[in-house]
Amino acid sequence: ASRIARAETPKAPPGAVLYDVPADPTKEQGRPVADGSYGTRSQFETEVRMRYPTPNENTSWSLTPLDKSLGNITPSGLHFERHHGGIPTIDPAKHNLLIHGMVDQPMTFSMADIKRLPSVTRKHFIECSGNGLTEWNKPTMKTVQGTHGLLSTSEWTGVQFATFARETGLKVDAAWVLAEGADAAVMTRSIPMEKMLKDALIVYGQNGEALRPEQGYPLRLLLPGYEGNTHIKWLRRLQVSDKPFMTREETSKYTDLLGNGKARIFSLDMDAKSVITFPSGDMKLPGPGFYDITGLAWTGRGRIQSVDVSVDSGKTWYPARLESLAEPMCTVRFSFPWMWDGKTAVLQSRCTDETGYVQPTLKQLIAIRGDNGPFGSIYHLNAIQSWAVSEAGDVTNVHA
Amino acid sequence: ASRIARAETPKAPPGAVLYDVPADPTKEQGRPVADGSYGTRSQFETEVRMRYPTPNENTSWSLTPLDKSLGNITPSGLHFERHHGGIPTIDPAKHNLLIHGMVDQPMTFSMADIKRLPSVTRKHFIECSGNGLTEWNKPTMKTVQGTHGLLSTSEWTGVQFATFARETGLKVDAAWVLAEGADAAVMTRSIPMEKMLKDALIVYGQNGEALRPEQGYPLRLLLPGYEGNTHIKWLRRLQVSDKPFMTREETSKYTDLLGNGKARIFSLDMDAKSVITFPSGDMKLPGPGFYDITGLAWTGRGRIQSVDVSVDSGKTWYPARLESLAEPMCTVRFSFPWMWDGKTAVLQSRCTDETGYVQPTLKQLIAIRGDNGPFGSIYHLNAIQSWAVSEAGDVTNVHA
Amino acid sequence: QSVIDHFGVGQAATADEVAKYFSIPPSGQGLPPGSGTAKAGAEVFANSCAACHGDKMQGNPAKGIGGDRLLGGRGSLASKTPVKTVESYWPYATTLFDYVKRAMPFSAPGSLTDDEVYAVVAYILSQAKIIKPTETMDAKTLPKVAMPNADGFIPDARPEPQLYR
Amino acid sequence: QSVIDHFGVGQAATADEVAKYFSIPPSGQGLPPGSGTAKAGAEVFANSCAACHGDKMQGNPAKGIGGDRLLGGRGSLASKTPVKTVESYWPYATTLFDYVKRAMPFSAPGSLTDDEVYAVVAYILSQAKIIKPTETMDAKTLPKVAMPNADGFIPDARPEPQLYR
Ligand code: HEC
Ligand code: HEC
Ligand SMILES: [Ca+2]
Ligand SMILES: [Ca+2]
Ligand SMILES: [Ca+2]
Ligand SMILES: [Ca+2]
Ligand SMILES: [Ca+2]
Ligand SMILES: [Ca+2]
Ligand SMILES: [Co+2]
Ligand SMILES: [Co+2]
Repeated sequence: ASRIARAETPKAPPGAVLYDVPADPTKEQGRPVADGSYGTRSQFETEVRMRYPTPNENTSWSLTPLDKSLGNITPSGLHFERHHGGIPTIDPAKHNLLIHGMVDQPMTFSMADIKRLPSVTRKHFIECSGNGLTEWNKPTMKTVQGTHGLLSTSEWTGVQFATFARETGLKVDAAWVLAEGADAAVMTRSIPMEKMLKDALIVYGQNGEALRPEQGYPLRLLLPGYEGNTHIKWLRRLQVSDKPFMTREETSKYTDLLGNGKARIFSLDMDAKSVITFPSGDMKLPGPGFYDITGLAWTGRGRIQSVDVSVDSGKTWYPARLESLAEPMCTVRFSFPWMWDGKTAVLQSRCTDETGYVQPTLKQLIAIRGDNGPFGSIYHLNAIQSWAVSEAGDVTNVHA
Repeated sequence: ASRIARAETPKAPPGAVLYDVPADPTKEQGRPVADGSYGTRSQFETEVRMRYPTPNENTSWSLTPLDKSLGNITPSGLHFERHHGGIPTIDPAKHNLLIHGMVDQPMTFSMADIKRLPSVTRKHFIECSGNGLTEWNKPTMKTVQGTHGLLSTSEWTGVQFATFARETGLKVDAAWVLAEGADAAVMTRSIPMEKMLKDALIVYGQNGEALRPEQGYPLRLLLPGYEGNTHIKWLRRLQVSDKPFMTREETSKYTDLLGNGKARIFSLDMDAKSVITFPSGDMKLPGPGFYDITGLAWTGRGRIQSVDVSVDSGKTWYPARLESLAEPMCTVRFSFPWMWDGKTAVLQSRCTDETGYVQPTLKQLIAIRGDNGPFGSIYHLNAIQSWAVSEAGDVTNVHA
Repeated sequence: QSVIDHFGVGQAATADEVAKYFSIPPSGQGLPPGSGTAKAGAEVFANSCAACHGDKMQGNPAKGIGGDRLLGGRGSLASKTPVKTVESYWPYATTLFDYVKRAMPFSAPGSLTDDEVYAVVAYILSQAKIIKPTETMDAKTLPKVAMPNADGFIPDARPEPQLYR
Repeated sequence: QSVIDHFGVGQAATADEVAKYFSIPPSGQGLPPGSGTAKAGAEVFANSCAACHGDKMQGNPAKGIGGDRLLGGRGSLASKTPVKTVESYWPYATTLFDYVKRAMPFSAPGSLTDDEVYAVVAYILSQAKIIKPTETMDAKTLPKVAMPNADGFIPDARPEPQLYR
């Protein structure tokens, strides 16, 4: 066998294609315009989703690289994932949505049928209610991707549930809707009818094109502001009922066991939360000087009203700038101009939503829910995040 | 040589990866969650950019598949392209922005420098002023991708030019800025200082991640509402001046030769325009019944105020629904519920922007600019588009 | 039916179509015919479940497996390290039937017969000392099983009033 | 300089750095030293341009080429089929120098010496009968060349008042 050493072939990062880099790009022609193309990102961009090392890769999650995030929308290729039975490959020509139970007329809708109905497009975040579950006891993950990466924002396109409800009719006692996915977990969650009629969407579009396979292609439920697990992916069935079904995911999982041994059930809304994405854990500031602190704020209960930033571990707070008009159940980017003097600092952000709810400290959360996280209280950790900056400029995840 | 016939290996569409399709995805595990991934679109989604068949592929353009567009944002992989010297591959670590000319202090900014400055994120369309140039004389392209596909919308992130101007200072006579790209065309355009200080952005982000190579990676100029050619890609230099430079692109090209032999120069703003994307050319309606007519409206002069739809070739107009709050210099999706009776119809949309400007008919445009398109009047065709529907449901591009 | 047919898309679903699906609420509505006992369930469990959940249902955190622990944990819920299992935490036995039938065995979901599901459910509940080893589980008996933590769930008290400005 | 250093990022650019770049306005400011004549330019054109623009500058629409026509079209601008070329349409000769120096030859942009650019510009202008075959083009003479369509451009009259509601 040949023993000749071979130079390692350079590999393009995921989502990129490798091209030669000319010494002077003004002195030679670039790549031609291709016919029939779907573009890729630059070979110099490397951020990727990070899988949380659960034992089983088919029931696992991956986190969005929020440290590299720009603006508000998450690139579809970097949207966080949580699957309980892997990502199914579904032919949309064979996929239907069945609506039955307490309706006047049970009906089946093909994807073509669904696309003929009036659609709406809305920008919403989805956050897994387990986002940050590693952080109850002590700072655990190094980066904001690890601590907050189960959060992504997209422009979603689809049909309001109310439109379907008008087509099928609803019996007077209809109070809950079970949504079921077509994956190996045949995922099911019960959703209050009030929510379904208020703003639930049956979506087939994400950021201007079809849903990505990891987000439920060809169809998913979108429940603005509800915990991610309820946004049933690969949606195939809606069963209208008078009572919830008490599925495994809404009893064994996604309930919040308090210190007193009782567990909150149907804790569906995601509370107001914010996090500084720059500077954040594992970064290094090159030296004293100006830094534009920036991050994201969001709430499941409406619009973000305001965000404050502290650089002294919460002793003093100053208002941050909001980058855009806050949209309902959507992230908004904030920023705060900071002239770093080179001394140690602790950076924090704290948001208030339009209901007047203020993002709590971890201490406040534990005082209410008990000290049993992450064994009892796993979900809904929306506490203020602290990043310590050392004199050397190293940024680390701390509880402060 | 072997003559055994081999089944053709199925190929994934661009941007997708091929996976086996299980008979029943609920009966077997899907794909595992990968570590280090950047997702791809579904293998069942096939829309791509279409290159316009210019003789030279390095100075050419490709069009966005608007017929398949959902919502407002264009997926980055489907953003239209117009290159005059191909797509250069640029290492951001070696890329700088030089600002000089009539400034107090000429300065160079590395990409790292630029990313330290306060950034803003705004959603804007970019439209090539040649969008629709084939349509002056007779309906030419079959689809809305062909007639209107030099239009895309993204969330852009970057630094306001005003921020740089504060860093370098501006001489009192500074009135124009030349922007130069680092591609083989070393593309240059002169931009009025008024525009630069009002809302020009030096952007490095697109839809939540780095600019795509085809959109100017690592840096481009973004001039909300200005014709696409001015949004210099691969931006490397800004030269402040008291007068415009009269570059080839702003004299030989991108001027509007009127019927009288005089040409409008620095015709920079894109006028209000709208188009129905569904139903649109080359589609077939399966039969009489309900159709949700939908399309996009945009204006370079502020916000879209309203959109009207006609199904009888402009004899009667009814207001369309606007899908979202119209943002400045941004597309907005509109829709109109239509119960097709199965007879021939001509579908049109017409928008009005907040300045009171009403999208004209082609006749109105020709009455003003002359009958020399596309040889003289090439650019800025913002006329009302007509789609004829036959009794068989076939939709075609017509002048009506 | 002008309301239903307003947009004129979609098809009326037949009873046969609807019958292909299931989701079992605490009332047991929709539980299929059939039955099973812990004895039969022990065999199902050994063949189809033990590899991932452990022969004593103690769970298996091995790489590539990651099957949950199913037994134990009673009395631990108010502690700092609560152990949440079918035995200690699950409020309804119907959920166990529904979940095993839809999603287990993880490697071949939906492959068990209804009798096998009834049986393995009976086996788990009997090992958990929630039912007697001799009880038969079927559409009538399963909804009546009293789970230890049936009263352990309370409505969501959020947004917590303390956290308003 | 507290304004400039407010954010403290970016470096002062040196004159050398700035000198690497050019863009030539109608005033001719920034035109480099050097010169050229149509005679020398004829050779440059034959060697570096004719393949794409045609030996008579008539253009070459062939696949893979697509070089523009550079000559002719005078008097056509007010017709229904105007022909826009350097000769008939371009308002400034400085633009020709700037563009050829930055972007031509298309296959090797920026590869000509300044003398060669002056020369080929002189050749094109002389073939277009805009300058005499004997004239030398340099930083002084080029900005003075009177282009036939110099007065052909008018400010943008949009938004056209007729089009308001
Ligand atoms: C190949 C591995 C594997 C096999 C075989 C398997 N399981 Fe599981 N089981 C899992 C995994 C992994 C999970 C967690 C799934 C998730 O994350 O959603 C699970 C979850 C469960 C749960 C839910 C536990 C909880 O507390 O929420 C029950 C109950 C269960 N399995 C029962 C069974 C039964 C009964 C069988 C056999 C009929 C079986 N399993 C076979 C791997 C397996
Ligand atoms: C390999 C082909 C090729 C060669 C060689 C070439 N050109 Fe070109 N030329 C082109 C193409 C293609 C364009 C259009 C570029 C665009 O679309 O931006 C062009 C455009 C031009 C234009 C602008 C025409 C207009 O009306 O806007 C001029 C002037 C020009 N070339 C001059 C030259 C000269 C002088 C040379 C030689 C020194 C040269 N070209 C060599 C292909 C070529
Ligand atoms: Ca990046
Ligand atoms: Ca704890
Ligand atoms: Ca598609
Ligand atoms: Ca004409
Ligand atoms: Ca019908
Ligand atoms: Ca400095
Ligand atoms: Co919850
Ligand atoms: Co123009």
